Amino acid sequence: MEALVSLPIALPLFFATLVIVLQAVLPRRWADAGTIATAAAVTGISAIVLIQTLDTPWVSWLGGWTPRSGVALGIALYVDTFAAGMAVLIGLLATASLVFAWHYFDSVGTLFHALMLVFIAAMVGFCLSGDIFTLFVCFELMSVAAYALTGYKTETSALEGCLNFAVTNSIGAFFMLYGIGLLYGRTGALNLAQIGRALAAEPADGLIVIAFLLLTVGLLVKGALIPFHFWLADAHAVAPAPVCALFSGVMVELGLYGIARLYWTIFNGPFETAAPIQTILMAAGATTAVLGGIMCLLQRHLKRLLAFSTISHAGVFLIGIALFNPTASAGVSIYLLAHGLIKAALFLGAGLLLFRYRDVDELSLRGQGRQMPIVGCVFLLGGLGLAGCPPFGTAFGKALIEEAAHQMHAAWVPAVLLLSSAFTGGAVLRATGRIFLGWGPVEEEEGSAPTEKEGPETQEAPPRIHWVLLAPPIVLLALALLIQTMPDLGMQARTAASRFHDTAGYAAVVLDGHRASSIEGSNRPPADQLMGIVSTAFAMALAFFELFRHRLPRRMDAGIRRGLKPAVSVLEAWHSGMVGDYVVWLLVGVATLGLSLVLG
Amino acid sequence: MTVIQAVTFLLTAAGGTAVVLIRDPRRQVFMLSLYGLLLGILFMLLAAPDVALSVIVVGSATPLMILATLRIVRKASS
Amino acid sequence: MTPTTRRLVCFGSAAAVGGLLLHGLVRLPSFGSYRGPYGDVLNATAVGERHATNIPSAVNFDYRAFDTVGEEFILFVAVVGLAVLFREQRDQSCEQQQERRRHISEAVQWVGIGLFGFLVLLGATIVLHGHLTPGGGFQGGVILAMAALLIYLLGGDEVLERLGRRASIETVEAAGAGAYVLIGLSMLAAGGAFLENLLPLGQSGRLNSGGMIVLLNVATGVEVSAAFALLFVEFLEESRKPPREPS
Amino acid sequence: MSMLPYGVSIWLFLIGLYGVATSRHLIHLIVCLSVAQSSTYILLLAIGYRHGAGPPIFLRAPVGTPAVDPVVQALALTDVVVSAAVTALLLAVAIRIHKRTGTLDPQALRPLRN
Repeated sequence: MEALVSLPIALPLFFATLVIVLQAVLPRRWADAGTIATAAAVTGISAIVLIQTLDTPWVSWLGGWTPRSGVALGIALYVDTFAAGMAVLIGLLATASLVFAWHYFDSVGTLFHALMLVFIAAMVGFCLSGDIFTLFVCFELMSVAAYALTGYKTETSALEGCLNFAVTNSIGAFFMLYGIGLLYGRTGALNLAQIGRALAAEPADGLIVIAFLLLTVGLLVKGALIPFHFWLADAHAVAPAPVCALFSGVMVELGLYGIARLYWTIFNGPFETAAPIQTILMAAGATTAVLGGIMCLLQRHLKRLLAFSTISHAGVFLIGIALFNPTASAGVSIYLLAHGLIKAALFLGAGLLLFRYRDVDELSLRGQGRQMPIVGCVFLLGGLGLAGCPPFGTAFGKALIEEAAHQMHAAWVPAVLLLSSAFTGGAVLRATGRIFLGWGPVEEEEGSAPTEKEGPETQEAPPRIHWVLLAPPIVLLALALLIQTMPDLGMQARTAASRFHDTAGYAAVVLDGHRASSIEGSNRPPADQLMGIVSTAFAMALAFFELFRHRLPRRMDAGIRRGLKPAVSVLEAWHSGMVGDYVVWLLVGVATLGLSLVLG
Repeated sequence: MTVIQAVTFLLTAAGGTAVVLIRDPRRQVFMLSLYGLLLGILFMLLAAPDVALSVIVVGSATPLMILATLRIVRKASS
Repeated sequence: MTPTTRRLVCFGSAAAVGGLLLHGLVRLPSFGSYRGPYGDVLNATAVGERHATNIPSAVNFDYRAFDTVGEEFILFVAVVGLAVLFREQRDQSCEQQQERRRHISEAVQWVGIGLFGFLVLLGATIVLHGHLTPGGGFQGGVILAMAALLIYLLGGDEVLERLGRRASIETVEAAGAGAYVLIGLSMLAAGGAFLENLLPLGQSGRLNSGGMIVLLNVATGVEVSAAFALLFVEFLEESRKPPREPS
Repeated sequence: MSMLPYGVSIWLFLIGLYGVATSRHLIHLIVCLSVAQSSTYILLLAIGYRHGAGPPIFLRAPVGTPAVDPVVQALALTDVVVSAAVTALLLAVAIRIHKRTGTLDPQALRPLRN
């Protein structure tokens, strides 16, 4: 039974080769259907595995190489609730994106299908891997597939986005490999559990700190933390909308998942006192959450706007992870799930605007969306979801993180979460008001800023939007709304988080073949979601303020604008779009993080 | 460490540096294939014939692609 | 950033990063004193248990065969990505072919054919002996691709043309990658784990030993040779196309 | 002296990144990226090396002969393939960028903005 967990990885890979082998004879619709069926199968198998592993995690030794006297010979796949949950999210978003792509692209060959299938398999492999080098290989595979998908439209901006993405992420991967080398040189092991056990005996020295730094940096590049985030906005602005849904909904989050997984399997032992690491990661998270939120508000290109909202949320997730507290991790898991569903729905919504108007510029689309009320609802609900409005799952996840922060006397955390929700939710709500209701001033003076028209992703925009295009975002939003109705959600998440944090238990399950001891999650009542309502109110207020700022007395409006201008132009100049700058910022980020880790 | 190993390590470092510092891609390609060869020798000395063979075959395949690229670019510019 | 600022900031932060890397690396066992255990366990057991004498191959195609799946598909995706990037001009290129039929003297052709034969034999040998001696599917595959390139350069691209050109190379490439996964899946179907080596292992040192390792090496060889052949062809074809396109 | 291999690896890594950051030609940039990547092969193989040991191949040498670590070699092999694949993909991107814009200077490319 355990051996089946390799199927969600092997099946998409096999079908990816099949659609290429049969590309000459296979009608397009068959390729579509086969691809969607494969993605659905990944979702289904992952869901079954998720249910089966709620109580006891599964370990599957690929190649049948079970460990001998504590030495892992082969590669382990390890599935616990979080790993399987991520796999389900990947499957769901992939299925939705592929269904959407069915009618979205007019003329794609089977190349797109092959890329998507490999991308799915790589992401699932990343979640399930219990081996640090396999983690790296899946990271690279997912990245290379993502580069190709980013450049899919082969326009100048798409090519540049692809280049920036590929160069920065490759460098991140080199850092990761350096970290792997350090750990291997010290422990002679690649299996996470074995490394963790070997390191647990000794206190953290320089090597372990640097290995942690390098692995974290590699994953933070994928996780788009400031200042490693530059590639994300460029790539999201240009990649096809269904691809963006996967990038933002789950790929970026996988970087953060990887950090949490590595911390709790390897570094938790040597870092008994996690204080400096915690401070540094939380500071990085808070900076990203706030700056990302501000950048999000400054955008008028919808896909870039959504991209910065993802950056801001990545910061929030990192804060939650770095609280190193089971309740916080439970909160992050639910928040991440809900955010993935909502963000994917919003990107598909942006894709619909692009499909209809060949444009995703908020200002030039003003009022145009009146004929698309359903898409408007998608944006409205998505904005509310990002703002953390109950009963969206985001509210629940946030409440859990806040509860944990309260326990740990980190009173500033709720404030940062509030800002992130308000900024990102407010930005989407503002765009909703402007595009679908025609609110806001007609012609803004900064409207003269050069905008790059997004090229069409489709040949001829048909007048009507097929229901198949509308179904995926609606279903995703419905799921995000319904998460909270799952029975015992809070308890299950807390139990899963406790197991995720149990370093010694992980090693015993993987290396000694012990059955996991049952962990009783506390069955406390659902957390108080009042803050969700507060942040939603803030987001709405912010959206209204942005839309109706021009009704303020002229001097006040101009004063606000003048006051913000220097900061805004610094932020915009920072995102220069030049790959050399991005690499330099990456180095600066590594140096800063590293020096504060080593000296702090 | 044997003297030969030390010398090869230093030569590899110098070769890599030269690849980076030669900013004209047409001349850089030749340095790159030399660098591939140096890596191959180094890996032989590190008792890794498998890796040595790989870097040598890749070290001759990649420059071919780069040369083709340069030809495409040159034709387009002229 | 201006070029000068960039250079300065780059120097500063690179120096810091170098210091950090050194801070970690000095705490490794000193060069030349690898301590194991992973590699030592495999060195001691792989020949006995897998009848393969080239241990890195045994690692790549048996103990850690799953990593090689990832590696195969990275190459696969890169080739598909290349096809995506060059797809718009695929149709135009065919007519352009005829004009550039170079004339190559007979002597050169004979030398070329001799070299071709040598490369094919060499590549095939390296692929098939991957479990015994240095080399394997990847290294041999690249050499086979170079043989294909040689034929192409000798003006024998009619050969490639008759094969249906790219589409068929693409098919071969995908089939190689697919075969790798399929071998793994069939082990799963036979009751083992994914990529478990359930085939008869033969006698150490013989060509037909190592069980699944040989098959995986061949699948890799097929995939890699087709992938690299395709990369060469794509780049060379691209250099024959009209130079500019409207942006 | 025993630090020389690690030093060489760090040097190549940093010089490669320096080249990427300051490059004025995309093809140069891509090659620099592959130099940075080659530093990781050196690191891996240096970590698995053992003085006086032979290659981990036991066709003639009997099992039990001192040999270097085969695992890092397998990892380095994977890494070499990754490098070749990424280089090929990036070269294709560079070709397309040149066809669209007529330049290969990353600093002359129109910045991707809003």
